[in-house]
Amino acid sequence: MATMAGPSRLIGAPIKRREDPRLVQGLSHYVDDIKLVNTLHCTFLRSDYAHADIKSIDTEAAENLSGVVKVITGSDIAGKVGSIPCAAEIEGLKVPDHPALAVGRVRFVGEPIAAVVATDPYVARDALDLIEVEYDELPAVVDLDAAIESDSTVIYDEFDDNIAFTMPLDAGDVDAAFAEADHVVSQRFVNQRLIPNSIEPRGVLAEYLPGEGTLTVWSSTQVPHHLKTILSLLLDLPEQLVRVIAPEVGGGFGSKLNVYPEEAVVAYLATQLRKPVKWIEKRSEGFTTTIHGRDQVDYVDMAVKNDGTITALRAKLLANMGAYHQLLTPIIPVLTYLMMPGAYKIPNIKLELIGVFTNKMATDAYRGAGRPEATHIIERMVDLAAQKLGMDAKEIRFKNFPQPDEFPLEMATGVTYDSGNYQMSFNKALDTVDYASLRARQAELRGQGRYMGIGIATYAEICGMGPSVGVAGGGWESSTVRIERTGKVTVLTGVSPHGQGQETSFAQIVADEYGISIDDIVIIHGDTGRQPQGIGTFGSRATAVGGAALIIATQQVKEKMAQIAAHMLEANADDLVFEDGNIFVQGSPDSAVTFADVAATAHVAVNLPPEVEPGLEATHFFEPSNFTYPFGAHISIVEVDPETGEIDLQRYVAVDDCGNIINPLLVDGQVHGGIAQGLGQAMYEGAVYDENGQLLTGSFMDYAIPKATQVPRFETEHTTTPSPVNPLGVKGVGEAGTIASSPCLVNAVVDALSPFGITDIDMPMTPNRVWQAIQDAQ
Amino acid sequence: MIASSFEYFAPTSVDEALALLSEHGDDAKILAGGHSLIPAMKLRLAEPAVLIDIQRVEGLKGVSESDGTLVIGALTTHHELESSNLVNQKVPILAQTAGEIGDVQVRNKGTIGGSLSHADPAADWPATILALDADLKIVGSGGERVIKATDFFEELYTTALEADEILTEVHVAVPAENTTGSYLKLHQVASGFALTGVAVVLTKSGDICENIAVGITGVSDVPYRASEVESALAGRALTADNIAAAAEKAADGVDILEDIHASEAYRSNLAKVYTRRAIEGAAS
Amino acid sequence: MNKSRKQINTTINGEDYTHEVEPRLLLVHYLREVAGLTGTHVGCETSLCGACTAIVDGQAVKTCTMLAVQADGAEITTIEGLAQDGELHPIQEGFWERHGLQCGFCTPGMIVAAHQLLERNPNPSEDEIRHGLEGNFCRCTGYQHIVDAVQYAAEKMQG
Amino acid sequence: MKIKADYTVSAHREKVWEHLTDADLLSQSIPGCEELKAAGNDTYEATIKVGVAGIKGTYKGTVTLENMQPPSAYRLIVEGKSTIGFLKGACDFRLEEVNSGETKVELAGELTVGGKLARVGQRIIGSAAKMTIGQFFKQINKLVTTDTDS
Repeated sequence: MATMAGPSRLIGAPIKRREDPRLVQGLSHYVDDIKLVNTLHCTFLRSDYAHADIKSIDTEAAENLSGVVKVITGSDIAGKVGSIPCAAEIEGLKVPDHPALAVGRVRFVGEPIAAVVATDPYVARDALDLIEVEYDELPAVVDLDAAIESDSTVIYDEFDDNIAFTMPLDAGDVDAAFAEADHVVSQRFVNQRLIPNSIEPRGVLAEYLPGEGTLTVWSSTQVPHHLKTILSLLLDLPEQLVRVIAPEVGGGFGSKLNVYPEEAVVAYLATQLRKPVKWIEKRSEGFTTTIHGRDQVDYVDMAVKNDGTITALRAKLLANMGAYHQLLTPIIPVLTYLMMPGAYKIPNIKLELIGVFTNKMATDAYRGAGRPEATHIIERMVDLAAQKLGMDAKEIRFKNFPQPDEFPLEMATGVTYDSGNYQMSFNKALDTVDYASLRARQAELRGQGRYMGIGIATYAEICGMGPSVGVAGGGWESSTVRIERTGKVTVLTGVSPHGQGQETSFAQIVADEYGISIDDIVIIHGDTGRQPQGIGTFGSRATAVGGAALIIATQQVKEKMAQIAAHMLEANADDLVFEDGNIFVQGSPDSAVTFADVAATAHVAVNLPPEVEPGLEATHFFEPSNFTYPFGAHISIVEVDPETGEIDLQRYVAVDDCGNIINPLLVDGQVHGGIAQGLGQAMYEGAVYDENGQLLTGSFMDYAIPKATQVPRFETEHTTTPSPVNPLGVKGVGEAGTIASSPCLVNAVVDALSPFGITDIDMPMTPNRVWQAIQDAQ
Repeated sequence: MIASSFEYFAPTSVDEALALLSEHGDDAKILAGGHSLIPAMKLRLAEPAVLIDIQRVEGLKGVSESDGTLVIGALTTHHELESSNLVNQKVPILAQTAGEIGDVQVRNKGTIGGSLSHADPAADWPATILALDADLKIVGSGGERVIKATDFFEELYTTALEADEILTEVHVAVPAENTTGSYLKLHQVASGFALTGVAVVLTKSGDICENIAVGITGVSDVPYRASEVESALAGRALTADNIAAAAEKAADGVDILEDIHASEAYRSNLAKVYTRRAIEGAAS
Repeated sequence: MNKSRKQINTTINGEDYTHEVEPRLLLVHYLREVAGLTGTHVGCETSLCGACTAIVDGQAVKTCTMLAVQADGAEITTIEGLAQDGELHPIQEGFWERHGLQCGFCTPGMIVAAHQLLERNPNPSEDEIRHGLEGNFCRCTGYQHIVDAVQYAAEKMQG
Repeated sequence: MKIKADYTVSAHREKVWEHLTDADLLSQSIPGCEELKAAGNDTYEATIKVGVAGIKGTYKGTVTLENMQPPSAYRLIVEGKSTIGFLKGACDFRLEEVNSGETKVELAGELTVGGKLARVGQRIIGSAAKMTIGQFFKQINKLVTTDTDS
């Protein structure tokens, strides 16, 4: 870089969010807050059956209801709205046709069958009750183990079985390692199905202007650019005439990293009816038909030596796809597969990953997406091994960590960890809780018949989703920096934040680079009409990939500005400093040009250096060389009431290393929220289907997401090990808390109950389940 | 999220409300705080053709004391009971119970009369109302009657209220000086309803349990008085052993609920443990 | 259907509103669709999430569990009514200062519930704050910064 | 969901059998039964308002009697659907004369529910079913004894 940045004032500072004033006043616009004149309201009739043939659909009474404009079914749109796509490319992957509205057969409870459009949402709702559907029920495939048995009902006539794909791995010499092991520990884990439940439900508003041929779709999505491309393909419209806007988006956690039938149907209806059409998801629909997360059954063996060295890992991973593939469904368990070794050097690994179709809602990316499952497996197995060896849970971890100088470190699963110092973060966590005295306290309490447990999870995860070779649909990110004539800076980014705060952190990056006030910068995102290219926000990638694209574009424009400023100052561009809104030769701040003057000069274009074009704008597509691998150590302390199974979570300490930190306030917020969601999985949440594929946890009455009283105060600390794979040295932190916290809490509860001989417990660790485990052990 | 259509009436007197109720019979539902009924209507689990909103009916709100009895209007909200000085002084278990219901917004709007009339098997009020041996004043087209709480809860979501009757008041005798109470509950973590809720009202004479009433909710289809517990402890010393032995009978002879949140065995265990702890709490 | 429509009069954030509504119209839909105040959100169908919280006659209520006709004659304050003369209310300021929000969808309801909490208990403990906000779900923050935000506001409001 | 229960009806077995298998008498006994009309082969088309308190749904469907072994056993199959979901039940009835003039009816079967009813009502479905069956036998008992008295 030719030019020098001024002193860094903002990167690393806890700048409060620029998004917040509009949000705290209720002045922002989520999809349902956007009101277009003459909007029609769409609602969906959904299957009550998990698996059934549709014999008939009678929509006549609904069509005759006053206020109803249109009722459509699957056969009405066959050939007009394409199949909902899956972006995964896995050898041998079975990809069933996924019509936006079911045709002939339904395969999960909640699958859309018909859409009603009315002038009023209340009328649209009334019309649903007037549609008569006759079904022939088929046996439902609900259990993961049973689904792959030869006597199982097969969900797709065109396939031989319910196996969507298998992916084997055999690295090193696993058989020899097991033969030579001093101990083998084995365990079956159920990583239960979760329901994301962003507090803003999904929603779509679509408007088609027939004269111009333009379709504008407002959707509560994490991936507006993908949605734009896919909608143009599904509806056979020119991509240039489709614009997708993700307005204010009220949380996603992966669930809005998708393209859903409702988006396609609503957009289609807008093109046909030539009026704006809106659909806002009801929470009950969100429970059944927004993607679910996790849902694996894992059979795992680990070979260990007497000194605690882990020599091999062997596992069969059954991953529930649900009934159809959504955008990334089969990819998610692949992340489990890749991250099986966690934070440990394990040379010999043999895996068999099996994706399985069942008559349930599709799984897909939910915060952590595949890594919580991997971390759960490895962190539980390590504790089981320690228990078997009579070794402290701390010692076995240190024994198997790679050394800091071994990075970049190629793992047996084929991934290369970018950088790490696992000892540093773990030591910091141990010091924070004063581990030795905790163990002493535990012994003392056990003497009094009290059951305190200490849970540890040290983790390494994979994020910063890129490079493109590893991310379906592309792993790059794009950013445009434009300096307006007045010297104000417009940033257009392809990432699509929905709570992460990039309007602030990205402005910090630019403000520091240009030495200008953060107030002079506007970050624009979530609009394919304004930022033509992008990938989106998921997999803790926004800053690691999108931020990297931004800093490079920022610097490209800065170089041009420096040339113009040098021309104005009759100086050498290499000697210039950007500081406090001025540009000057280092050491001569008194003879400066202002940032705004240089911007004006660039646009007036009468005093430009030779060969320099007018304007100040650059776009950069950043393609990372590798994923990033954040890591850390979480420790929790619980006490279990053995009479009732209630868990008292007394303390939670998280030490995370996400590389360099742009804004510590935002990082803490991400960590807190992540831990709460992992805690939700560990203690409260779980989708329960009955044996017929009916979802029994279909509302917040039965599906518990953590409330304010159900989470403790979290203590967060950090270590900093920059990533070498992007210019900011950042790794990503959106999912770390979720990835580490559920095994951390299960380890704590199992540790508390170890005097009963309990070695494992399934999640969620409800009071009933904990109590039952104690009963069974006695 | 969107209820079926209905006719709406907002009477201002009990007589007017009763006349509407007689006129519309089974098609009508009474709307009090609405926090049981409106959620059911939004899901279209309930589709009454007529809604009679009694919020504007005079004289059904508030708490007063008369002749050693607290008179609680049916429209008194949970929050009013939780925060009332009179209630906290005279019958603190009522305030304690109110504070365990739902959340702040629900307590601001939900009413004791609405909750009792709805008779959810896991609602909080029934346990405490049973343990306090309250009287319930009911008016109907046939006039007025008072029945015991123990006669009020008949079956799942079913009370002694006839179709043309309204619960108007809850009468709770202010307990003697040496009487204490305790309501202890394990929340179903999602809904906040009781997996088990135990209300104990205990009169002591020295260390002896002179009299005890135990009301239990969440455990069975119908909230109940744990009479086996009561008779095992009445007249005995309040020792840890005696309390524990009595509490073991908390689910005796009861048909126990089972759902995805709690098995029959677990609920039975909870009934016993929470009963023991509630008695200990009241006795201490 | 018209015969059963009811006229209702309300005062929302100090302004008078008169409309004829279907009895089944929920108060939250009245606020959002009829009065045009979209700061009050809908997050669930079961009266649990609290995104729709507004203050009706001094009480924080879930406006998804109230019919608009029940609010006839009521004085209502929504999130849009808290800031005065362009100045954020101390609770709004607290949420900003302490990073008490991420996606912001639960925030209006959360702030309104906090408003009720501080009105009743100007100096709440952390435990009391958590209990006071039990009826409001947040999926982003883990609640800790929300607690901090309310504590900030409590201190500021007490001067 | 499993259903297992027994009820004692104060009448001879033949009489109870008659009440349990006659369309007219059934329609008087099934709680909330609004219509029950024969559709041949021991199958009836039914409209039944089922539920508890205010939470009621009107179900349309069929009631079928199978494996008739008068007067001791049969199988009852119920299928119904409403706007809030569907329910299906198959239940074996066994009638046994106990004491003199009393009949014990044993029920063993399965009830499945689907749709919104399953999603939001799981907490109470078992209890509601039990209560409904209880009300049915209460009514049978009443009809049987009234019949006997007359």
